[in-house]
Amino acid sequence: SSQTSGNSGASGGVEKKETVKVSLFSWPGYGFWFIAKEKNLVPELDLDISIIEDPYESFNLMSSGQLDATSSTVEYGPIAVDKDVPVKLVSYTNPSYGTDRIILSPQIKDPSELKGKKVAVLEGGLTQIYMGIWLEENGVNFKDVEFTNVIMDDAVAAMLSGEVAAGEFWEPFGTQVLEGLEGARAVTSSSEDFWIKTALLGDGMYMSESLLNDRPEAAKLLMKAYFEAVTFWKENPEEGNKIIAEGLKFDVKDVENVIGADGEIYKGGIAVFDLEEASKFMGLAEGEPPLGMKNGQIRDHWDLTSEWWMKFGLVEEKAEPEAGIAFEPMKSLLAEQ
Amino acid sequence: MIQLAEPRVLSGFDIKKPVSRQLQVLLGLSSWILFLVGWHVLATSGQISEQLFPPPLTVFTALWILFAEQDFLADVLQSVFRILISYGIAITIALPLGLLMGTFPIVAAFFNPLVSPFRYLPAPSFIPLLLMWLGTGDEQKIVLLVLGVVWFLITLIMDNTQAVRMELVETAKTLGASKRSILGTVIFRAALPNIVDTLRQMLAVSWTYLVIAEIVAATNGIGAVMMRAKRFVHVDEIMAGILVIGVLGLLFDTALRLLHWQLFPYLHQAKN
Amino acid sequence: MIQLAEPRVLSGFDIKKPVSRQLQVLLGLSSWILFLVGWHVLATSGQISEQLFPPPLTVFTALWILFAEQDFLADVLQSVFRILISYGIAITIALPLGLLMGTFPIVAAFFNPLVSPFRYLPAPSFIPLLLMWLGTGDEQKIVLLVLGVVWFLITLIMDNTQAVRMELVETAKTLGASKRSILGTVIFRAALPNIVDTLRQMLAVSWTYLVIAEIVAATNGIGAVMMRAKRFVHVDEIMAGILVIGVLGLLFDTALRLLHWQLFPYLHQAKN
Amino acid sequence: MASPSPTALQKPHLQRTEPANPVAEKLSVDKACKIFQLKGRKQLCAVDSVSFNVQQNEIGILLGPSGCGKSTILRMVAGLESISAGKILLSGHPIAGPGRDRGMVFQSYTSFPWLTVRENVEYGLKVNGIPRAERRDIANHFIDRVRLTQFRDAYPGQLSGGMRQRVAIARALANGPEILLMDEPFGALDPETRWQMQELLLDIVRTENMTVLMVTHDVDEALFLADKIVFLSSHPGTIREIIPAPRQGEAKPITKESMYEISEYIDLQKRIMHLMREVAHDPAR
Amino acid sequence: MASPSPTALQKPHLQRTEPANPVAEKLSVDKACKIFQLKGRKQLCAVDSVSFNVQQNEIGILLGPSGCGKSTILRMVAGLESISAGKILLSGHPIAGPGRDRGMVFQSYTSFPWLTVRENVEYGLKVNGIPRAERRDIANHFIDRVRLTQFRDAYPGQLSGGMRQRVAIARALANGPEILLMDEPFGALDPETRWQMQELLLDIVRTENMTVLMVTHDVDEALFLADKIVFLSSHPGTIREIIPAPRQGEAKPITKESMYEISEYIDLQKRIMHLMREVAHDPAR
Ligand SMILES: Nc1ncnc2c1ncn2[C@@H]1O[C@H](COP(=O)(O)OP(=O)(O)OP(=O)(O)O)[C@@H](O)[C@H]1O
Ligand SMILES: Nc1ncnc2c1ncn2[C@@H]1O[C@H](COP(=O)(O)OP(=O)(O)OP(=O)(O)O)[C@@H](O)[C@H]1O
Ligand SMILES: [Mg+2]
Ligand SMILES: [Mg+2]
Repeated sequence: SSQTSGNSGASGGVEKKETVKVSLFSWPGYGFWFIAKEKNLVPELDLDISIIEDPYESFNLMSSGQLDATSSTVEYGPIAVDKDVPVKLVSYTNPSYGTDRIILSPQIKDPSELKGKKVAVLEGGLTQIYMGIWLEENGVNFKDVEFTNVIMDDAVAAMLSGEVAAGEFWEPFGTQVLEGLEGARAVTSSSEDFWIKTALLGDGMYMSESLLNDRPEAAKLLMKAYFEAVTFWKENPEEGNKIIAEGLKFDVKDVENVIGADGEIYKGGIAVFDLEEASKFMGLAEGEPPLGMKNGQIRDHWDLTSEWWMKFGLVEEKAEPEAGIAFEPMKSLLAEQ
Repeated sequence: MIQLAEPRVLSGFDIKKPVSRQLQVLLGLSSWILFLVGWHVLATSGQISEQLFPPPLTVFTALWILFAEQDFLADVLQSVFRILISYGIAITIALPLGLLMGTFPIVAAFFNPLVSPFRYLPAPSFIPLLLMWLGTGDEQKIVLLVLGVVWFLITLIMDNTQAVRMELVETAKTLGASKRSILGTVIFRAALPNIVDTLRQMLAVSWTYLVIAEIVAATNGIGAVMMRAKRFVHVDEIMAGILVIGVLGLLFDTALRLLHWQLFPYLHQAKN
Repeated sequence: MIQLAEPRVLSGFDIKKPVSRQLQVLLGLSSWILFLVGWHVLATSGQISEQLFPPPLTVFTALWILFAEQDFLADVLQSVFRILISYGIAITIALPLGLLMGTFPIVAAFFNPLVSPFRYLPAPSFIPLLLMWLGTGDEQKIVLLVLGVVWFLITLIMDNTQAVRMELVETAKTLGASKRSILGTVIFRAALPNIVDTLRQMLAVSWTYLVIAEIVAATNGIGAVMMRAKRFVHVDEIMAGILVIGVLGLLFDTALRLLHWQLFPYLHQAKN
Repeated sequence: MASPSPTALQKPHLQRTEPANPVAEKLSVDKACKIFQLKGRKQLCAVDSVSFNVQQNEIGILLGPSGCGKSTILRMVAGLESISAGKILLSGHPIAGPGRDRGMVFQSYTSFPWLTVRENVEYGLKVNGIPRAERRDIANHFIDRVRLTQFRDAYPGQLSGGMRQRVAIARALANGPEILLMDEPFGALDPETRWQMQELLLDIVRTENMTVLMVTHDVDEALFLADKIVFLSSHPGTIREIIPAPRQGEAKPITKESMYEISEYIDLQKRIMHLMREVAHDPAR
Repeated sequence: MASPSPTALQKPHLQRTEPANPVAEKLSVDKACKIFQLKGRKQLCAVDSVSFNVQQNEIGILLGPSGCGKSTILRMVAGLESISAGKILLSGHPIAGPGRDRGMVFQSYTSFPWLTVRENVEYGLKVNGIPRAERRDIANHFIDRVRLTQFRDAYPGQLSGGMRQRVAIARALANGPEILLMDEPFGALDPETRWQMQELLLDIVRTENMTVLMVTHDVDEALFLADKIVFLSSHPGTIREIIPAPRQGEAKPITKESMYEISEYIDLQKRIMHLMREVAHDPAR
């Protein structure tokens, strides 16, 4: 393996870049990797980006050494610990601020009618917890509905076919369902206070243990690349959105629907954290993160998701956050600043 | 009086020289043993992680646990059920159509330009459409399995029917049989052994589509179990699933071969 | 002197009665027209949402836009490249092995017990394994495509080789040809036309696996485009993709048929 | 496909009614022509104005070089091929499609492999609605006649070539045809079997009072079986000569060896061989 | 598979060297037996202690009922089948596998369909390393001999059955064998073609000084071609009688018709037909 980490700024000659393999599923919130690559924000790294729609596929590839990092929703840490998957969460990257909605099919007038019906969720995904909590809040035990395990692509199809009665969708898929299925309606959104407070709905960055342990310098640089891209985007939102749209082969409009057009926190979409905000959420810097979240809230988040995974039977016993979260890359990145 | 002497020592590598039953069994066994040993050695060499490439014993153990503890049998039966239903539907469509197309060139001239290119439409690419049209339930999976084989079945049954010797038809004509009667008592009967063979061979295609059908939104079935195993990198269980499908495929193949013997004793009798 | 009179009016529905060229074209066209009209009527009837089941014209428009504006050609070429490379690899493995197995029963006795059941292993279920072993690049896709056909190719090429008439081999023997020379100048040459036919037929199987191969972690290729279209419920683009694969399949089929004519003129010449 | 002529269907099995307008000939082929439409609007005149007839209880033989239209003539009589011009009458009635009044035996084995010998012989009776018991009796009779009694329940695949042709003959006869049409029925058999079959056929034809029109390539066979040899030449198929056999009916030799004791047969053999040389148009074949 | 015997390879093409130990017989079959191993440890004695010989320039014919082992004997001589007991000598040398000193013509068409007539005839010469120019000359010679000059560049698929067998004969002869082995070479041809082929063969064999061992079923053919008829009976295959032909060598009739002018042939025909009746063991066939 070619480990030539860290000798950035070397003069003149052609540099040997270190390859890091990153994946994401096609969603604008993860598109910052394309900016980092396009703008060569960390010249020491050669980013090899692939789009893999099923996050579990990515976690598998990370454990088999075919992939180093991935962006995904932020609930996988406890599962990785419990199932012995060598993947760790390294940062919370953004909360959802309206992009995630629960949508009911036209026939369903009241949540209680969902009993015995099929509901589309990704098993072991954030949507399952979202749906579970929402159901409980509306007086329906999650055990009374039938979860159908689909990834987001198939969830749209399943909803349109009229075969499932409800599902959780993020943009632009939520809009597609609402447009494609007359009479369907969104009953809750992640921008509601209830959800923002928990910070449950959000995304994160995961790295494989082999990257973390064997190439710590590359891990740090990779995180740097991501947050540099966020910075670039905040300064050049129009260009940044264009790069993301091209990378994902999305419409720019669809990108703007998720991350906004001005580089600011976008209600109805997500609140993209820069390094400073993320480090506060992770409890590695002083001060409070935005939207009324509290410093170090990642630990509460860990507890909440662990609890629900135990309810769903996906996790047998609760682990400590340190078992599933690697703070080192962010720490060393902060130390460098 | 007769001396038994083979003057030439024949090398085993003689063109078309038949191999004795014993040697055949021996070679077959040794190839399997070599394969399993090679697999084991490679898997336990430490080159590749055992989690990613488990040795055969681990796979067999996983298989055992699946059956013993995880009610895998129910999934297997569910998959078999889907295969049987879908294949039954495919036959119901393909048999009459193929027979008529093979018998009456005018029918073939109408349907063949449509059916023949349909063989090239990749069934898996219908998954998204089927999901949208039929949802995530059994219908979607069964229709996919039907789509995967039915065009091939129609074309092949047509071929089988066309291959019926004209003399048999003409004989029946001169014996005073009507067109309808010839279709049933001669053409169908004459093509049947080859049709059953076709059905046997195409069943293998159905099995390969099973996994694709059960990957999406599957809650049960062999494919679903394999997908679940995949989520948590249980390569041993994935391999166990592959193994089960392979064995089932072979079992069905053997069953249809036996059926062939049963249905067509006249093809398997020695001259006297 | 000779009167041309057909005393019996023959119904079109006569067993094996050949159909004239014109009628054949006419029927073929009308079946397609009926199909397209039926599709259009169903799609525009308002029963099903046009987004979920677009009429043919919408699909053709989507196809046009894909090519004109979204550089679909590059994806198509990428897919064709994957098919050709993988098929080339599959042939490189299957041809020598199949030939040897068909020629020397002792070789078949060794390999067949292994190869024959492998046909039943569903290639799609290898996707997770291949992803883990080979990553998300082209290797994984190409190996999947190879796995999808190679076992069938080996078995079928073996069958083709076994079907070579023993008399041809024996003739060559009595003419003093060596075993190696017989393998090359007689067995291979005699089996070749059927082998090319086998290759043509199995290429269709490769095309059906293409979509599966390109579903996962694909950034380009027809399958990847269809997966993207699925995400945005662009059923018209999915159908356009299916259409393109169908047409490509037919084109390759035709190309291989022409190659057959080119390579084996002696099979296509009339008696004089 | 036309159904059997009404006469054929109405008549009780095996009892021959005399033809509507009694004529001397059982079969009369009158200036029959056959023109095949080939690809590209071309035409091939395979049979050109052929006339001959076969009397009741007679064995007529069509002999001639390959491609002279023997099979085509037979197929026109069987109703399997339309008649382009001229007419063919059976017992005075024109031919309209295949029917059970004309039984046919092909050179290739046409016994249905999925039926036993008995079922094969019963086939024609069954599709014509003869009741089970009656058809069993008739089938048994003809199976006995072709000496396959012990193979009644065997499948054709278990039988030798000669035995299969005997099944085909029994099947054709069981159906009670007015004439038996045979297209090189023994062409695929080896000589010993062939002789036996010829002798068997002669015997059956005599005792069952059958009329036969048979195609053959084999001079010996023609000599031995024929009451009348219709010799054709080719391109297009026309009649070269119609040769009556030296002895007919009961006077014919009943074994092949005894035929060669009779000098007229040896003379006729030479004559036919000369004829065949003459009509063999293509010296490079 | 054994390579051709050294003698066969060394000798210059078409020039026959005399055998190492000069013997009267070109081919001598001495108490040859063939036992086939059947399934389930059973054995079948197909040929039992058969002895006969064929002289230089002689045409020996193996005649007998189906299954009497004719093909098996021929295949043992060709080296395609091992000899279970006894011995077979060609020019005094024992047979060891197939070789170019024995050319073989099968009943089924064995011309390679992917090669033109000329390439077919050159095949044996090519695999034996004869240079291009020489092999072209030799091939042309034999193509002319079998009268296929104008079809040199045609593929076998375009030829009639008779022409294909002529290709097979030319190919066997071009290789310069010491003996030509033929297994019912004309069995699939129609009678006219068959006669022409027989006459052609007789002519070629005479002018090329060829020795022939041929299997046939056809009494006529045997009579016409044979210098010596080896008559076999079956189960197991043993020699029933070895019959010299009435006339041999140059004295033989050269057309089939002329043969029937000679009364000895007609007598012999009757005798062989009687023999065939006798050995036809199975009356139910
Ligand atoms: N269905 C057909 N279409 C076109 N031509 C045909 C057809 N059937 C026969 N012919 C042609 O008609 C001619 C006579 O054929 P037919 O089969 O009657 O000859 P035959 O005397 O039976 O020959 P053989 O002795 O070889 O059986 C031949 O030239 C043949 O090619
Ligand atoms: N490879 C074989 N294995 C077993 N038995 C065989 C084999 N070849 C021939 N026989 C048997 O040996 C006997 C003689 O066969 P052979 O083919 O030599 O007869 P034949 O005289 O050529 O017959 P035909 O005239 O039918 O060609 C037959 O009983 C046959 O079944
Ligand atoms: Mg004919
Ligand atoms: Mg033989």
